[in-house]
Amino acid sequence: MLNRLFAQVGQTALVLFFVSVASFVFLKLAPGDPVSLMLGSDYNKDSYDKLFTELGLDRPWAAQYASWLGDFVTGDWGRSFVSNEDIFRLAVMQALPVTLCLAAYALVLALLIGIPAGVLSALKRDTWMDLCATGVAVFGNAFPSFYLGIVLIWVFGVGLGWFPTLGFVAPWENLLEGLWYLTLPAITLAAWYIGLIARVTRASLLDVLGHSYILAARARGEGSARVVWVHAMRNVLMPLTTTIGLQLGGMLRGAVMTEVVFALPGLGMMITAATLNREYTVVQAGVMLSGLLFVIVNLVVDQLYTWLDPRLRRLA
Amino acid sequence: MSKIDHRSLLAAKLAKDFSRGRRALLGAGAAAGALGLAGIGSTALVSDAHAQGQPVKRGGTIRLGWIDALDTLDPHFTSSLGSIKVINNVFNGLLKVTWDGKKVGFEPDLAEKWDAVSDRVHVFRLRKGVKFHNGDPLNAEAVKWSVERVRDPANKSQHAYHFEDLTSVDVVDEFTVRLTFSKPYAFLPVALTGSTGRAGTIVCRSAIEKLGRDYGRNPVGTGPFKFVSWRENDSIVLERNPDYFEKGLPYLDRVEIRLIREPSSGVAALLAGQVDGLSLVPFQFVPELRKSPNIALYGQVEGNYSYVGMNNRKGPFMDVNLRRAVAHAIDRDVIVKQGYFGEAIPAFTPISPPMTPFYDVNIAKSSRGHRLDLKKAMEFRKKAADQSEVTPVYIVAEGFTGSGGSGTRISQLLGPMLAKIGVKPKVELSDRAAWLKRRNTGDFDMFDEAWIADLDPHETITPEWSTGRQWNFVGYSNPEFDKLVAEASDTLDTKRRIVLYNRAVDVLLDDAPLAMLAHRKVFKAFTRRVRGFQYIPVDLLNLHTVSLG
Amino acid sequence: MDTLADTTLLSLDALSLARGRADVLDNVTFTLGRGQTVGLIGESGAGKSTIALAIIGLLRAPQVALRGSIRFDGVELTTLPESEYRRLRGNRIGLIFQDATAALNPCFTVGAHLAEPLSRHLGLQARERRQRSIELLESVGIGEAALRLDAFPHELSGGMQQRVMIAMALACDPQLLIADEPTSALDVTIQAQIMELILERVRARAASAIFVLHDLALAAQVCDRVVVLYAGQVVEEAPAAELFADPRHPYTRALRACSIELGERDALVPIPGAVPGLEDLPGGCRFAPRCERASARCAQTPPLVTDGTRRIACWHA
Amino acid sequence: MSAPRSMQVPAVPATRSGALAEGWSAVWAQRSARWGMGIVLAYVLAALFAPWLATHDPVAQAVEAAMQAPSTAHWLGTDSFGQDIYSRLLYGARLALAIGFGSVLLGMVAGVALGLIAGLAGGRIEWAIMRVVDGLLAFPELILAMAFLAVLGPGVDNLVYALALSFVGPFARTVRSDVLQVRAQPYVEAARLMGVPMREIVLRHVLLNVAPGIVVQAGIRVSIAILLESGLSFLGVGVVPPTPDWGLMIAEGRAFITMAPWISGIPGLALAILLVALNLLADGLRDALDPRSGETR
Repeated sequence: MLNRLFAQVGQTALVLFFVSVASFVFLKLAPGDPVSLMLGSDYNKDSYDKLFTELGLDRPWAAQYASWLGDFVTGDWGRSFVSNEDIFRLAVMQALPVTLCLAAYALVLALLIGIPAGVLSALKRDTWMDLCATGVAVFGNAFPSFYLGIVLIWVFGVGLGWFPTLGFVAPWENLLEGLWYLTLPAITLAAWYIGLIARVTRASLLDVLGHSYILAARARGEGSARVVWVHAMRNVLMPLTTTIGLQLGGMLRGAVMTEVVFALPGLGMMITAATLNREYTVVQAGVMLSGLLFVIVNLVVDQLYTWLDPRLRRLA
Repeated sequence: MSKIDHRSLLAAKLAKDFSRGRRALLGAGAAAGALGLAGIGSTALVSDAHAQGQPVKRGGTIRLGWIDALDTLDPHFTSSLGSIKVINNVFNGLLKVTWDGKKVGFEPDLAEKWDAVSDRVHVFRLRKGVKFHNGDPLNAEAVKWSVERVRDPANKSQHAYHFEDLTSVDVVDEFTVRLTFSKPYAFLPVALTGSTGRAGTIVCRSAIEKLGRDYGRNPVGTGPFKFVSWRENDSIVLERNPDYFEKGLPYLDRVEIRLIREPSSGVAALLAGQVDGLSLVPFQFVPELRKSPNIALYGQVEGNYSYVGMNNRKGPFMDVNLRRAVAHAIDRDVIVKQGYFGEAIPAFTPISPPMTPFYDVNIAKSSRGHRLDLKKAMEFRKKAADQSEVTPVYIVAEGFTGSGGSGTRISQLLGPMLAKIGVKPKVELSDRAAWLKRRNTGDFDMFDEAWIADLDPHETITPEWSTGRQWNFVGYSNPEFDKLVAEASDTLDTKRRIVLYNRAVDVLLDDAPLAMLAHRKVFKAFTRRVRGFQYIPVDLLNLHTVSLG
Repeated sequence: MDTLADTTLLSLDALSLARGRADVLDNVTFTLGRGQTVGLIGESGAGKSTIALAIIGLLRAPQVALRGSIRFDGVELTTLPESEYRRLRGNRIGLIFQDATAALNPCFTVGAHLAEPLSRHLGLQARERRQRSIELLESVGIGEAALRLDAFPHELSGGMQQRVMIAMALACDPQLLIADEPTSALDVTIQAQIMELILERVRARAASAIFVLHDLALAAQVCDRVVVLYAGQVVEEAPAAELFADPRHPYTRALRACSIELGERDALVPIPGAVPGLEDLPGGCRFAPRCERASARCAQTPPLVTDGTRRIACWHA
Repeated sequence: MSAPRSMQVPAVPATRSGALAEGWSAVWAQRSARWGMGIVLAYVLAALFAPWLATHDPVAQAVEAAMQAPSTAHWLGTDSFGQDIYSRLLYGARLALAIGFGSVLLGMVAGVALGLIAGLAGGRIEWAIMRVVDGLLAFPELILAMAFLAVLGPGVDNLVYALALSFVGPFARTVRSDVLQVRAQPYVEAARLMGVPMREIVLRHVLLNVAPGIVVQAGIRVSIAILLESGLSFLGVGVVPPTPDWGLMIAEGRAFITMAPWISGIPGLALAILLVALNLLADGLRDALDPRSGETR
């Protein structure tokens, strides 16, 4: 057990190492550097060279990477070139919670809407209700999040004035307001998952409902609601968890766009801005963090899956 | 050229500006002449809203959407107007820029009195009792340290060139400081305030020595607002400085600046009432905001010009005739209408309207400068060495026009225009970092950009087009032009300067390392509950007179 | 009539069931007395399981087209509201499925399965439920019952799972137990045990039972009466012993000839052809295409003729 | 409530080998997949015949006709440059489909190759390849594409490479696990014992057997590719204007969302409908070719 854990940790570390090297090389190969950006229209060679040297960007790539790695593993994530902000603070204390809140809220929304929609369309298979629910699911999968976000902002933020259009209020400081502020972004991010979850739920539920144990439950006098929501859904949860788990790591993809559109200072925004600024230290920290999230999510899903499916549990 | 000339020039200028300030307070004609170069009271210019007799509501938090990017809040090292707009609320300079609706003026800010002892020696008497936000006193030492910080080559401030002719900064007494220059320096008021004050802003020594590079993230100044926090990609918060030297100001308790990357989200937030104002409005959104009755737009043609730069060092545009052909093939009315949604005027020369008296209000009727003339363009094109179709590399970066990036609109509009003279640009899009790198290293045939927030012909053409200067990205070199602008910058007589600059501009535009495009308006937008905003056409957003209705 | 109602627990009268274009059941009639066991025999697709599901009310309108009547203990089931029907299922009528592995929800423990009917129909509290569940498991021969309650189905052997199914079906002391091929998914060695167990439990409670089987010999052993079905129709019905000793319908004979246990090895004769598709059934006698004695008369549907204790539907009987 | 499934649902051909032909008819048998296929086909035709269907040059500007609502002259209106949106939409379909299918195809080829090598070679090679693949998967797709584009510079071809790169990981992983599954099948073992060369086994058994899974996977990825492409163009690191591209059109039109909603709305809708159709088609493909996989990939 412990061996397995160590192997897992080792493998994760290796993957993350690979990821950091790749992002470093990418950003170094890309034309442009943070110094040109910092100087902008006030560019002059002297200031440029001075800043370039000061930031250590004149050293050989290998040296730059090595010193970054050395610091990183000892817990010093360095400072942003442009903002001089402590990267650990920026990434872990500031950006990560935003993205996690957004993702969690979006996931809850997606489950709350996606599962009933999927169940409805499975139970009312081939009726207009199925068509509507499938339609919602399919369209949720189809709108680019940046466009959906902008439309939501204009309709529900500007037009109807129901929700704030941008900004982040920490839900751990003020839960209601935090959720209120995050609602439109969460819907934007959730749209894709609503579709996904509805479709998986529908397909899995249809499959599960065909099993004899459902018939058997009804033969014991169980009511339809209980049969569907307890007996069947308990089994639908397994494929659902797998799917969500696989896609959750990719939630950052949607988060990038959502965070840009709604001006949320999350990980996606941080990495996007840093990529455009060629701040390899920030990008590496961000990508490592998202890689780590990816790995953690997978581990959690594995655990969850074992917990959900008794057949995978080992007899003690 | 003489001492007298110099002094009278400055005297006249200051007296006029100051008297206007006074007039607002004391009534017309109050001792304008008597003031002369002598001291100015520490009374503030009163804002329009209050002058109109409306009751001012104190307190409250203003929320502003900041669309333009910020780099650092250290005034001596910032390159971003997005930062400058914040810095101007946290810091003060020796002088400040004002605007009376017609022309730009310079007024003492931290200085209470400014004496030009000679055309090379300037003495500033400081206000007494001014304190930095951390409690440090503002005195002559602080000013000296601050100016030398900019000038010190070791610091490599990108604004050091403003003080390249400064020979010494001396502390006369605790509240008097003397600047000595190696030659007459007509540009001084602009140097101290121009680029909206990057060189002449007074910073806090002890804070910088304590914080080092972090000072840019934790600025300590003397201004109406104290810096509170800056959350990367999220927000900057300022709060009222109760000890601000302009008594009774500022009115607001708190300023919350939301950093917004996506401009359409910023505009939506303004319309939804989520923010009270926007630091900048890209042209695309101006029609939308003009329609809204709840929004007040502030924007006029400012000290700027947009242009197409053409590489003189390599590629097809080494050929002056091809450059001239391009300069005459551009329909600036289309650029204004389509590129800037009508919120600009065609630029014939780099001298923009706020640069009175250098700007020729009748320029359109003259024959000077770049203007659409296809016949002329074709003639130049025929003289060009390369008669086949030319495909210059045109570098562009994404972004809304007027929001930091120059965007891709101009390149799209130029395509069909240049096609008429057999020039088919190959547009290469990249992100801003790569674009800047290519521009700075001359890796392009053409690009478009704008020089913005300029107050004087000197800063709008000299470092940009003189041989070997830092912003001469196209590698333009003409000794005649160099000579003319050098002479102009050492000249104090305005009439003479006008002549010199006109000649310099004519030389420049005939060589056409650039093709003129437009002088653009720069917009700020507020909801109607924001009162007392004083618009200054150098992209400033000063909040000390602002209150919430 | 009263006496009939007293002695008859269940009666199917001219029950027809169609799903879409498929006539799954056609005019099925038989009765089951109290304390009696009846076997339903036939090949796959004959409609045996459908009858079981129809009786327990899991195949009803509008899902399927149902005609005729099902009376259980004097109550007409075909028109019974769903909520009342629900009170019968698992309570007064128990159903044992063919494949216990499939019929047990993999996500629920044995205890959870057993607790369901106990709480739903009997309203027992947690403590009582547990007590009763242990008793039930013990009654079907599962040792260490208390431990097994927390086991998941996949942790049990096939035989054990079937015992759990039986315990569940018997949980509320049903008046009628329907066992749908309860042993066909099990090892031969266990089949007999399970069958024995069911019979023993049924008899112990003086309940009635319907066994759905495909093995005539087995039916003859465990049932009082046997109903032979072919393509959704009853072709022959008789007391078990009589039917086995003297099958009259050609199909029953053929079935008997297939039976391994009692028939001699060389007498094992497969039935030629296959059960017709339910969507295009032949007119007249449905077995005729496979029947060695088929004649011109068989083009007409033979009536189910009562002959003493037996009924048969064949022109040649 | 439903009864046993086998009675309701027409049996799906379960044989995996040679399933492509059967799969096709199975796809066609599903109503929603038919719709999807029909719509995708319509887009493909529109893209192919764009020069004949278009009413205007897609990059012709008309200053006097900027930001006009749909009319008889401009069926879907004009954008802020006075370019005809209908014509741009048609040419944009070309680009979207080319980029969507092109990048998936490229990513598929690379990913399948890596997956096959890893699955067949085993040992250190497999381990090394899979760690690289894990690394690729750990990158958020959009960030990976952005970084890659930063290196190569924007443009349609580079966009295809960048998107393809982000698809290598998923394909490689799927194929490898399929290969491992197939390898464990007795008939592959039998073939190996009979001395059939590995290459032939790969081609005949493995590739044929993993094909349906790959096709299904590819079907799902195409819509993701198009979605990502429009996102990159929106961020300004994708296609170079004035190239008619839906993402660019939406990005440009977002400034006029209340004054001229058609500028961003029409390309947005066109994009959404295409993605819906692609999703329906992909669902159909999955049901037909790979019924057991469910949505769990």
